[in-house]
Amino acid sequence: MDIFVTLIQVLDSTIRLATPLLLACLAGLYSERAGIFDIGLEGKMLMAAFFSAAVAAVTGSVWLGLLAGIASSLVLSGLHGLASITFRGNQLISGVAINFLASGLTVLIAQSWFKQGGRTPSLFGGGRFESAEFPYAIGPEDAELTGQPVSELMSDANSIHMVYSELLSGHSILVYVAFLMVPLTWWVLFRTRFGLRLRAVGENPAAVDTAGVSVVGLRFAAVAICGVLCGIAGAYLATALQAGFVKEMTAGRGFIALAALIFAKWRPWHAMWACLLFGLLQAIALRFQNIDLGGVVIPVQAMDALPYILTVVILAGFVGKAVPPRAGGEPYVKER
Amino acid sequence: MDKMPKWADVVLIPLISLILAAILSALVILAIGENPVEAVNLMVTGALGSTYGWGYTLYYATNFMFTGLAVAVAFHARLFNIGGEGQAMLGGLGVAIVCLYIPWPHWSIALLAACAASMLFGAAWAAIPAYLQAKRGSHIVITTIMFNFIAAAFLNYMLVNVMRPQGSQDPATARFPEAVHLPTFQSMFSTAENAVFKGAPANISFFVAILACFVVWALIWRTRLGYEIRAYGHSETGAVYAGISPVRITIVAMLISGALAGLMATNNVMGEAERLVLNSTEGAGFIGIAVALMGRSHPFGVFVAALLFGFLYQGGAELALWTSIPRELIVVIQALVILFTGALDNMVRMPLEKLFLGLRKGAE
Amino acid sequence: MTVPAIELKGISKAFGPVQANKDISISVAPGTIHGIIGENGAGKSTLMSILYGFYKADKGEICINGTKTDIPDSQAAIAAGIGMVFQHFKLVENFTVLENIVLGAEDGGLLAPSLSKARKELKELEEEYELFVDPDKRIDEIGVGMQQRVEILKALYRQAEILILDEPTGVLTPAEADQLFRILDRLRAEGKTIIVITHKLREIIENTDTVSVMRRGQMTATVKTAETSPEELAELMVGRKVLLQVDKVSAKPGKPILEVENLRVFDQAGVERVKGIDLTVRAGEIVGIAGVAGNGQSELLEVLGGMRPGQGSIKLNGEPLALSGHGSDGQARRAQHIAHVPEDRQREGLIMDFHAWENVAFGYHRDPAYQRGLFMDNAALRADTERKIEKFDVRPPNGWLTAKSFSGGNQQKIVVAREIERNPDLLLVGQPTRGVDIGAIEFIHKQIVALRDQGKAILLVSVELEEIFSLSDRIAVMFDGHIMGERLPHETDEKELGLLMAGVAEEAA
Amino acid sequence: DLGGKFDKSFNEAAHNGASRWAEQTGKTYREIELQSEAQREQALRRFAEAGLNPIITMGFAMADPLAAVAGDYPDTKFVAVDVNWLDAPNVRQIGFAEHEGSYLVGMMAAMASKTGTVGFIGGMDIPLIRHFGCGYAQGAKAVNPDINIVANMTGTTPSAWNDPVKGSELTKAQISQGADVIYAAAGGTGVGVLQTAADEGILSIGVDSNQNHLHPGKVLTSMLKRVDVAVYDAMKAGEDLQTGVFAMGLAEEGVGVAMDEYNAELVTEEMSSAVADARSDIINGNVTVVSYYENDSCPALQF
Ligand SMILES: Nc1ncnc2c1ncn2[C@@H]1O[C@H](COP(=O)(O)OP(=O)(O)OP(=O)(O)O)[C@@H](O)[C@H]1O
Ligand SMILES: Nc1ncnc2c1ncn2[C@@H]1O[C@H](COP(=O)(O)OP(=O)(O)OP(=O)(O)O)[C@@H](O)[C@H]1O
Ligand SMILES: [Mg+2]
Ligand SMILES: [Mg+2]
Repeated sequence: MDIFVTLIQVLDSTIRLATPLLLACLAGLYSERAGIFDIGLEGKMLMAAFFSAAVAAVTGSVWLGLLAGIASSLVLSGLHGLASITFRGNQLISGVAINFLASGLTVLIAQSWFKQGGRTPSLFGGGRFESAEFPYAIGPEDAELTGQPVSELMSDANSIHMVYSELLSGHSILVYVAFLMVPLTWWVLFRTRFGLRLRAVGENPAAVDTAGVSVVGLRFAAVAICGVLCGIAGAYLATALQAGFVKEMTAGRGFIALAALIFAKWRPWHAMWACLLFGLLQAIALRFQNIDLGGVVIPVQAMDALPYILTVVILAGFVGKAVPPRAGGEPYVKER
Repeated sequence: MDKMPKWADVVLIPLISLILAAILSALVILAIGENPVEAVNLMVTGALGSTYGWGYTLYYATNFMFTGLAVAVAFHARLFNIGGEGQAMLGGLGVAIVCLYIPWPHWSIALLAACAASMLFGAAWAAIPAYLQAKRGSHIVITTIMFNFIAAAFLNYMLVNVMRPQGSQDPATARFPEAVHLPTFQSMFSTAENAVFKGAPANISFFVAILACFVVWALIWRTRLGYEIRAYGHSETGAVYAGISPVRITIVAMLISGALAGLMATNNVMGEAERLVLNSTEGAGFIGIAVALMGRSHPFGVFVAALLFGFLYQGGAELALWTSIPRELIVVIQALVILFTGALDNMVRMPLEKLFLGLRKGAE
Repeated sequence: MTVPAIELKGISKAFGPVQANKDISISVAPGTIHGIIGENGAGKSTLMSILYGFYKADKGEICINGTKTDIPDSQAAIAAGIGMVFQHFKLVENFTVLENIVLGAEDGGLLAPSLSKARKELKELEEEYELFVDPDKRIDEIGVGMQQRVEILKALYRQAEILILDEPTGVLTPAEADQLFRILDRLRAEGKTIIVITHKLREIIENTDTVSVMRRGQMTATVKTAETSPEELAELMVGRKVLLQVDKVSAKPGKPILEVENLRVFDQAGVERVKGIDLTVRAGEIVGIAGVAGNGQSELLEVLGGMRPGQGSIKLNGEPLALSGHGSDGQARRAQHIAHVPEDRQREGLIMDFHAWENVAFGYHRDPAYQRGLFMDNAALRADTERKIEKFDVRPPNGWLTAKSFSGGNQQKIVVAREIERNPDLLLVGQPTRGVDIGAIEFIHKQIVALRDQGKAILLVSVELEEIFSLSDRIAVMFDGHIMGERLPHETDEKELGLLMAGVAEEAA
Repeated sequence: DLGGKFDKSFNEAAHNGASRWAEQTGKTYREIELQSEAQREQALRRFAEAGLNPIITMGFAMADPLAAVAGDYPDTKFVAVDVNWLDAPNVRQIGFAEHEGSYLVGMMAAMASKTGTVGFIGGMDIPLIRHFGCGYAQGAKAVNPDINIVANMTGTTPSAWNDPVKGSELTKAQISQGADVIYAAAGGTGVGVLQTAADEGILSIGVDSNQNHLHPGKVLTSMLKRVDVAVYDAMKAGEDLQTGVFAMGLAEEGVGVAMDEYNAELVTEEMSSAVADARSDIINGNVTVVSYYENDSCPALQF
């Protein structure tokens, strides 16, 4: 039972950790399926995290915050599009630049607005995404009533109820959005005209062009979607998981998402599993530091590196070669 | 027949792009309520106005040259080595081991040994991703990212649990013995009457970096190996036709790349800190990506780009010293420079090309 | 007279400094097949791409059925009833045939209905024109011939009244080519207007009503096909007399150079491509391997050239060659005096972004002659390049151009020069003249024959029966990984070979 | 230190001390946030050459550069906070006895805990932080010998100081392991810890500065490290401050526990009295808190 409880809790934190990865990963998926590589996910998330928190702090409305976050991330997407689609620049450079830009601007603006050293004021009440408690799920209010901490109530509850309350219920709405995005993305990509064209433009833009469809239009659309999803990811970090923005709070998650994307070979469902895997590995590493294996204490650093080591092992062992969309990273140039 | 003269492509375009970046930066500075002219003035005098400033500018530039070259070499084989950071960390470990545990009679020999060790460690750290890419097709971008994290954890372990001197609270190795301290520019160029580069960390490894630039240039454009690396980078099928082994090139290119990244340690660890501290690389590995991309993967381009970033770093430090401008401003300026010179260069090129074509048409 | 279906007036187009089209005007009558010929880089593809809205013209106007129409993009072209089959197909490799056909012509936001509708109409089109393809196969699973059908179907699916084909037969077997032209005939009969770009005069003479000749970006002549001759066209095109037949003395085969025994080749997927063949090539003879593309010829060449492993035994001058592992790569082969003109010059034979002079060393870059101490002797290389460019009359004669800025013909000349000049014991040649203009074809053929006359062994793989006939001293036909039979050129004819290529066994033939 | 000026704890405390001095005296001071190892020495030299005096440095990482620089500027006074092992005549070295302060909050944690499990969350895994954790553990054990202490480090890269998300997850993990009081010594990451603790309805303990006000009624207390005082004093003394090694322990009011209106109703009578007793015991040596530094290991906690 106790192990079961632990398991549930680890899975629960897996979901929380996986959500920002998943959103960013799907964002990258749209962009790269359309042939625009994007290592600027990190920067977009960070920018969105800041603006969502900032606006939420000022207006006290998390929804306005979310919008602001999405908008700010869209601006960066537009920049990326301008550089890599309109001016056929190098997509990697543009991505790198966007990451720098975000990590600099966020703190700079935060400093001149809030004077709290690149931090927004802590959010409270309507400024944050409350966790959505399902009916009959054990949540804080039960804790209020019984006066026991949630954790105790949990361990008393029966397993089904626990899974329901701990795993399914009690996450921010954005978590559910993120996981709903997976089937939605799959459907859009493989069941709609837009999806067909999107995939085509990532494989062979000339084919799309000669079929009488605008390559530029499609790619900008894809980049825009990428912006929106990164925006949600950032807002989730700052206004749902946390109550405010702290500089560099994305802490490399954009790159992990990128890894997950390649890991998943640019496929929606696989992307979800990849992100859950990364989340799980991190959750485990966080949960079990310096394990004692019969006298031999595994140093905390080893546990800290574990997710990354396992990633490499799994990648080498099971995933094998990942072939990106053929036209990926290449600007579409007709005339030289 | 080109669309415009070469000088326009290599000089004019970057110049205009830089000016655009500068203008935007100025606007940003204005926006946060500071005076751009003063700021720029402060940066320029601080970074280039004195031998002291140069001492720091060149010190940073040295780091970026090594990591930039590392990324560039990999790029020629169409490999994206994001792992410069981790490889440089390991290089640092190599240097520390060599310098701490072997009594060296003279710095010159120590430097040679340190170079060897840092290259060895850096290359070793690049070897696994390289092998996995070549044999298992595991995407080098993921593996190198992961290896950065692993390197950080490993170094932390070494410093906190193994190499830290008893009683010191600072997770760093002991100072290296006098004998292995590298000559700084100060000691090299100062004369009795006037001391130059006073206190600046720029040191002899700057020349190692210059040397590395030449070696890489020769390697890539003058040797068989370089020819094969470039050929493979342009077309794998072509390489197979010509009997160039993709596996071999992938691994060799990454080893060279890792070795170059590792070499950085001779500058920041052996030359400056004279001990190994946590996070000694400070993101130079990532700056290296920008430097290589901006330098178009050409050693000379890398050299120039590295100087530019060195200038931004030192100029930024001066700003932080004498004004209340947050240090992040520099990051923003870097971003703008990368953006305009690297990604938006066509925005400048396209109109210029039209212009030059027009001129030529006129001439005919 | 009727209004022309297509009328181009004063079309000009420059790619940067390159003037691809200079003030070109033609008009094509409805319900006719119009041929366009011209050297590589003459501007044919460009002109047609402009008509299809792929490129924008700098000057000039386009009239369709007498009404001035401006065509800024392919969408407009499609709307104006124009369809085009590009020289390099514009298909999405990992999409199915159906998806490729539907792409851009879907109706409604959802795919399912469009696909089922397309599937139905495709059936009808297939019936009507005998253009059979499996709609559910992926493009990279079907041969080039099929891919071309898909391109044509794409155009027809969009109700094209005007059909442009850029070098359609370059990749087809004679049988496929004939069938293509039968289809074109039927289309013409229905009143559709067709423009065909080709390098093959025979096709022009046999199939077109009128023909235009392009040279250096200009339209040098437009004539009624009935009133002209291959020789005249060739002259108009190249600007000098060209011999359409290679004249060569009969071969004097010497000792066997290459002996292949029971060679088997498996591809990455583990599918057996070459199923145990025996073959001998003697000094001083050209052995031509005929066959429909994809019957194992390519794999045969690639094994011999060290590009992929195989099983069995191969002897060169009696010495066995390694077929896998160490000593079986391209470098080893070159060391053993085997030279190789690969089938795909752009993906294999050349590094498109290298300068011509760098490409001249490609594969031989480890040759001591190109080394000075540690380094490559680029000066020597460039000198060498000058010579080859001069001797093989590569145009433009500038070693500093990148390979991709030469036309296919000239790209091919660079490859052939590099390989033949090694003066190898055995020369492997794959599709030496695909997409190359007759001027260049003539030249390249001469070089190959010359090498033979020096007593070297040559193995030629080509899908062009004409080429096989005019070069080979002995012809082997491959089908499904087997050699169906060997023939001497003067003892056989296209019909018999055609049967063998179709897999009909000797007895039956 | 590299942590940044407003980490809501360590460096911010120094900043507050400085600004307090500036306000009271109307004099001005210069400050720099370092962004690079190489700048440590650079900043010292530049300020020294600019004639600033005294020059105050924050964090153990400044020790090494100081050792190199101080000698070159004999008539400049330096202050090194968190450093006590240099022998430089013109350096005032201030070592805080964080373990003593941590000991006290450890006691409070143990007393406040209903579940008999308390947590510790450190930032980057470095000795200093283990030093904190060690004192904390001893305090907790002192109150309840068989108390269960969950200790975690956020990470091994500098981002461990700025990863509130990880902080939250660690907090949740510790809560699920039963912890109902958690002590965060993790810079910016701590913000996440305190936040989540508040959200999950358990108690947290702040560090360095008084962080009680961040979540009134949810933060049990804060382990005060009076960096602000140290800085303030140093600045007040100005040119003529005494150099040498100074230990800022409980006795010197250098460390302590924060009691204010925000945590008033959380702190029971016996807590405050117990803390008071322990405090005096430590000061007059009846109780000694083992420092992690003594032999890089902790009697009460396994890292
Ligand atoms: N996309 C392009 N960008 C730049 N230059 C081009 C482009 N396409 C063609 N050119 C130039 O325009 C000229 C005409 O090219 P085009 O493809 O029309 O020749 P072509 O007649 O089709 O040759 P081929 O018979 O080999 O197909 C070439 O010399 C080439 O240098
Ligand atoms: N994007 C491009 N940039 C520059 N030149 C080009 C481009 N596309 C085509 N060309 C040039 O146009 C000319 C003809 O182009 P095309 O694609 O028809 O090649 P080709 O000569 O027909 O060779 P092949 O028949 O093997 O394709 C060649 O010189 C080719 O290099
Ligand atoms: Mg063409
Ligand atoms: Mg052609």
